[in-house]
Amino acid sequence: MLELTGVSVDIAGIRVLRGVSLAVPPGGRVALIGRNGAGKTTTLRALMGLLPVREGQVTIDGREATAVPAHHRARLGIGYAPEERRLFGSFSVQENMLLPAQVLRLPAAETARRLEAVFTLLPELRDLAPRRAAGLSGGQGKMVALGRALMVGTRAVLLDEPFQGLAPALALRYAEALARLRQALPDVAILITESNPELLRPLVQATYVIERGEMAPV
Amino acid sequence: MTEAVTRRAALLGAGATAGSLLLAGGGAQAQGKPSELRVGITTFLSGSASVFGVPAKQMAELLFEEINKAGGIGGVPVRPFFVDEAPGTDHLVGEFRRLVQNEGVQIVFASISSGSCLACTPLSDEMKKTTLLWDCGTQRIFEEAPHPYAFRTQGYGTPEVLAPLLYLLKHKPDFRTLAVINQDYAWGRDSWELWKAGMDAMKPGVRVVAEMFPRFGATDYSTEVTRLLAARPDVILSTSWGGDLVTLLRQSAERRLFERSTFVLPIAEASMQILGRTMQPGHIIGARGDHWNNHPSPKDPARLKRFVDLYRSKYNEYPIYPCHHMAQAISAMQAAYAKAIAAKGGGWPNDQELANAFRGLTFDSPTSSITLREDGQGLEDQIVGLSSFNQQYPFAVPKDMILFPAAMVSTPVGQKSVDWLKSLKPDFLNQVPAPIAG
Amino acid sequence: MKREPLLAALGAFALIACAWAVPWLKFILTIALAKGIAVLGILLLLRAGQVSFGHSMFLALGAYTVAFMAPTEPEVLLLLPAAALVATGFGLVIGLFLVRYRDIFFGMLNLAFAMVLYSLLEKLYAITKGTDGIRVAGLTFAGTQPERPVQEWVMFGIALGLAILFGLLVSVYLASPMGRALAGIKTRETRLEFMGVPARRVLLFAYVLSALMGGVGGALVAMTTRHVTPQIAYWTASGELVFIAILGGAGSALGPFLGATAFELVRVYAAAAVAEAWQMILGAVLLVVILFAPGGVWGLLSRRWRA
Amino acid sequence: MATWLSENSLLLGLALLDGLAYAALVFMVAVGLNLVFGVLRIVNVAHGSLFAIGAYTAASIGLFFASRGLPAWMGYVALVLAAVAVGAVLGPLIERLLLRRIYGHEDVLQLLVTFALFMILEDVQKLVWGVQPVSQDAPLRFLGTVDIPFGDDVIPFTAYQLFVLPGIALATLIALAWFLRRTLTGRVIVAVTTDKEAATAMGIDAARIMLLTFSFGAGLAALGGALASPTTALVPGIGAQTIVLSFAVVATAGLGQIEGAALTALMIGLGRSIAVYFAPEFEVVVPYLIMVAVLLVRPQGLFGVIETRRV
Repeated sequence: MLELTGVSVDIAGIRVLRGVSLAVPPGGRVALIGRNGAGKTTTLRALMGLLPVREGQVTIDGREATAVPAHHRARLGIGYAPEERRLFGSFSVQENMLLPAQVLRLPAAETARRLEAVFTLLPELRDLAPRRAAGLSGGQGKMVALGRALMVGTRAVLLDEPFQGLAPALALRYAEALARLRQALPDVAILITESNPELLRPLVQATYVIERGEMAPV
Repeated sequence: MTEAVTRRAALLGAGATAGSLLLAGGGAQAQGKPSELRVGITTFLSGSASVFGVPAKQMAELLFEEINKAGGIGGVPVRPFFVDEAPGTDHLVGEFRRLVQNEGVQIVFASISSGSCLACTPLSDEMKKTTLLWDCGTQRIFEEAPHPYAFRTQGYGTPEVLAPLLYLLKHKPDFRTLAVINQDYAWGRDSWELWKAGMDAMKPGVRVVAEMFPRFGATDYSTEVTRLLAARPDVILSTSWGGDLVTLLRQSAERRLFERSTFVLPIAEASMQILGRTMQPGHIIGARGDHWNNHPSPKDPARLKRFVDLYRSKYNEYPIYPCHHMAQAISAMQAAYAKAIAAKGGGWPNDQELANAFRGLTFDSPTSSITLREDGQGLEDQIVGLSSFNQQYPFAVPKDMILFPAAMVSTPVGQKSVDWLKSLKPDFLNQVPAPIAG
Repeated sequence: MKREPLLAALGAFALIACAWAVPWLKFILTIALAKGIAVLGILLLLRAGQVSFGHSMFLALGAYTVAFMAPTEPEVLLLLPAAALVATGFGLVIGLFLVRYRDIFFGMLNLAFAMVLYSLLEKLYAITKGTDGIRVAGLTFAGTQPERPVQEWVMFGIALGLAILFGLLVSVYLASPMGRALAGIKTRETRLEFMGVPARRVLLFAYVLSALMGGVGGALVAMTTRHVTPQIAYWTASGELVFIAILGGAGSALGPFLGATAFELVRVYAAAAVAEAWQMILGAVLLVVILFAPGGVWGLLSRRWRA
Repeated sequence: MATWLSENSLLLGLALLDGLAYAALVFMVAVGLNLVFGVLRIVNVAHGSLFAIGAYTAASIGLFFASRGLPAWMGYVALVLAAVAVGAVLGPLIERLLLRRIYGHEDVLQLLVTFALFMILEDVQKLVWGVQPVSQDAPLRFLGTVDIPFGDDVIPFTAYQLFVLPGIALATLIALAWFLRRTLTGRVIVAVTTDKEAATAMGIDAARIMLLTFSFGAGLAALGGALASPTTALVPGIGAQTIVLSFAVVATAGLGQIEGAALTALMIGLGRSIAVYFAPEFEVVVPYLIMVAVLLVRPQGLFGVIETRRV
């Protein structure tokens, strides 16, 4: 489904990823483990097309996608929940979730179906729907960000450190949501990053480790 | 000389442009007739004062072209070097040095802005380079210190303010209240100080209902106009010019301020073409001199017409007063070189001899003739009148004009303008000549 | 960069040679050195990722200090420290307020203060003589009042000496822990705070130092041009200082002087070549530098060495 | 204080009317700058040049219409045409050729690119329109004046300044607020303003939105200039003065805040006109004093949101 082959990325003239390769099969659950600053976020951003790839290539659904503009990723069914929740603060939760569907100009019926599916999966979002995104707590925000990513991510979602900064109880709820996701939408591939490998072990089928911008043995 | 050139070139190893600029001044110090007469001219080429600077530059180019066609000055072709005053004084004094030390100019025409003149005149003293103050009006120049190499080839603030004041006192002797709205810089402040000194001396007891000094280059006067409308002064004085004056007068016309108060506008002439019919008739207008297009009795009518046509044929506009001031400086330069060359029996004058030729010089202007006093100040007559419209011009020109002889309205040599104005008595008005027909 | 001192020495020698060979350039170069000193301050703040878009206010403070004091105290050796002191004082007061702000707010607040100063210099006609400005006359150098050519050399020499002094000072400062903490403000200020480095104090120190150098630069400009107008505080003047910083390159303490010299020369030659469109030429030069040589003149030079 | 107020209440009333008109002009210029900053994160120094070019273009078109003997109301068409022309031609040109190359670069480089552009446009403007003051008054004349009672006197105000300027500013404010809240394009702009990368991940073509917003902002600057053109004489250098004022408004308002820009413009407009009546020496300082005072109390600006600082 998603594949990086020998990808190198520079930020401000400094090489931060060196020949990174990883693959997420369709419907697969894959973890990317690494310390702070190892290059996890950069890898996801490269996958999303948010950073220019200097060397190597990005493949999506078997097609070369290195040069495909970032905003086309959504059209290809890839959702992204960045590390900090990064919601649109002046919008309500529901507006946050609907925006990608509106941008993609999905038919109303399809939008409603997806929204309902997300609400089923993450029931607490139904109650939060009318609230302003700026007023949410950190944990609520992460849930909304996940929901928003799922509105787009019919093929895959990239979750950047979703457990970072979550209180243990919330982290548990988030993990449960991910488990439900696995059953409800078995076709959606998930790539998830984390600094603590233990947390993700029960949730994923494959694990990659990144250190100082390079892939390391697991 | 050649050695020096190689040394410089080798040292700098600069590119072709830089090289030529650096070396350009080489021949300036040579004795005898130079291959060209280089004239440095500082003027506004950008910023809001370029409304004066650019027409003056255009006029200079036309006149130099004519002079060169006729064989130059003393057989030497004239070449101007223009410098922009707008970037500020630190830049300008550097440019003055460059003009003298590098371009090797033999004479400098300095400045529209009084600030620029105040900065350049001391340089002319130091570098012993004849400098013609071709347009700036501050009375401070020759009243605060002598400047042996500086000459002003036109009038200055005192006559330019006193003449309209006298005209007002004649035309509307019973006014009781006055408001002033001037640009906030030296000319705006100085001209008000001069006016107030003269007015209080000759007509004590006038109440000043508003003193406003909006920012130089202000783009909106609606608040000030409202205040003037509310204050209803008998007379509104404004020595503003350029875009500021145009904006002020347009907003005043639109809101019928002209119907409530009599305007006195000593520098109106340059804005009349732009205002066209927006200018209202019956207000007092001046020209910083006597150079009106409808001058009733120019010394040589054919010359004035030639002058106006020269500019109009190229730019489709009437020349405004900075064009005249530029022409006066050029005319003075021609006359002084002729005088100096004659004095030297055909030889080319050095800096000192050139400066000597200017003292006491009389030269022709397009409308009249001007004499430089012993302190370097030029005596230029002033014509003030009431705005009016006639068949000939699509813009306001004066009627009921009074020609004030320069000597009458200029501060005597050795006195300070403000002190002199304070010493005037109401009977000074008796000296004002009768209006001229036309 | 071991070659920096060597290049500085070469540069100083080249300037002296230039000033000797082409007398009128001496004036331009003195101004360039003065502005270079002020731009050193911009450089410090740029290290912290902050753009002061109102730095000309410190030049103006220095210049006006000279203009106001010269009639009673014409001694250059006293005027210079006085100007530095005034600018430093204002820098400290304004800085205490400004270091709480970052990025655009920092830049715009600097601009606001500079514009307040500019407006006051222009408005308070009775004190400042408004836009006409004040003439600085009759300066003495260690009690003597030399002839104009000598005086020009003395000013040039003072400017060059101070430029070297401040250049060294800034080099040393940037290499110190305090100076390196500046870069921390730019990239990861929160981490700086975690490490127990008070970011505001680091920035304040840099700001006050930059104000001091601005004041000295302004005083030198005033003593060289000998006429001070409010224009020196206008926002376009501040823009020029930032322009010079980038033109020279922010990579070295030499950058500001390379930039200032290049800037003044381009301006003079552009004005001589096309008096009406010199702004356009300067603008075009600036665009070319940013788009094709973002490291400035210094970047070009140091890249040549590495190659 | 109370006696002062009662003595001067009539004058204060006049100051209010003047201040409103001035505030309207200030708002029109600043709001475009604010919008552009919100989306592009670039402080566009050349915004003032766009204001000036809009004003000159409006005057040129207006004078052309007048010379063809077209009716006076066509002067208003000239204003709109000028804004649309500048927005549609110069906006995309500048964004595509210059700004696009420097997105993501250091702030200072972005600032300087627009500064360079400002320097170039200042001279271009001069080459195209010359240096003599340019003015058109058809829009002003068309509506005439309205007499406002003042004690037992009346003060004539132009209907243009009394109604048209504040009216257009208010309409712009409402239309912009509606556009940004209720239309998809508007909401997409808000999304890009808030977080460009997150918006891109949602499928938003940020590059297109930036082009659109910049052109729109350029159009607003030009409209501001066009609206000012009937009341003022256009001379070289008006852009430089406009831009510093707009900067003050934007920083005071809070970045990207439309309502903040309106409120700030109002404070500046009223503050300035009151100063003209009662303390003319401080007229020019007023906007900056307001800015410093506001930022002292609210460091993020009136309506600004504190941005989370990334570690």
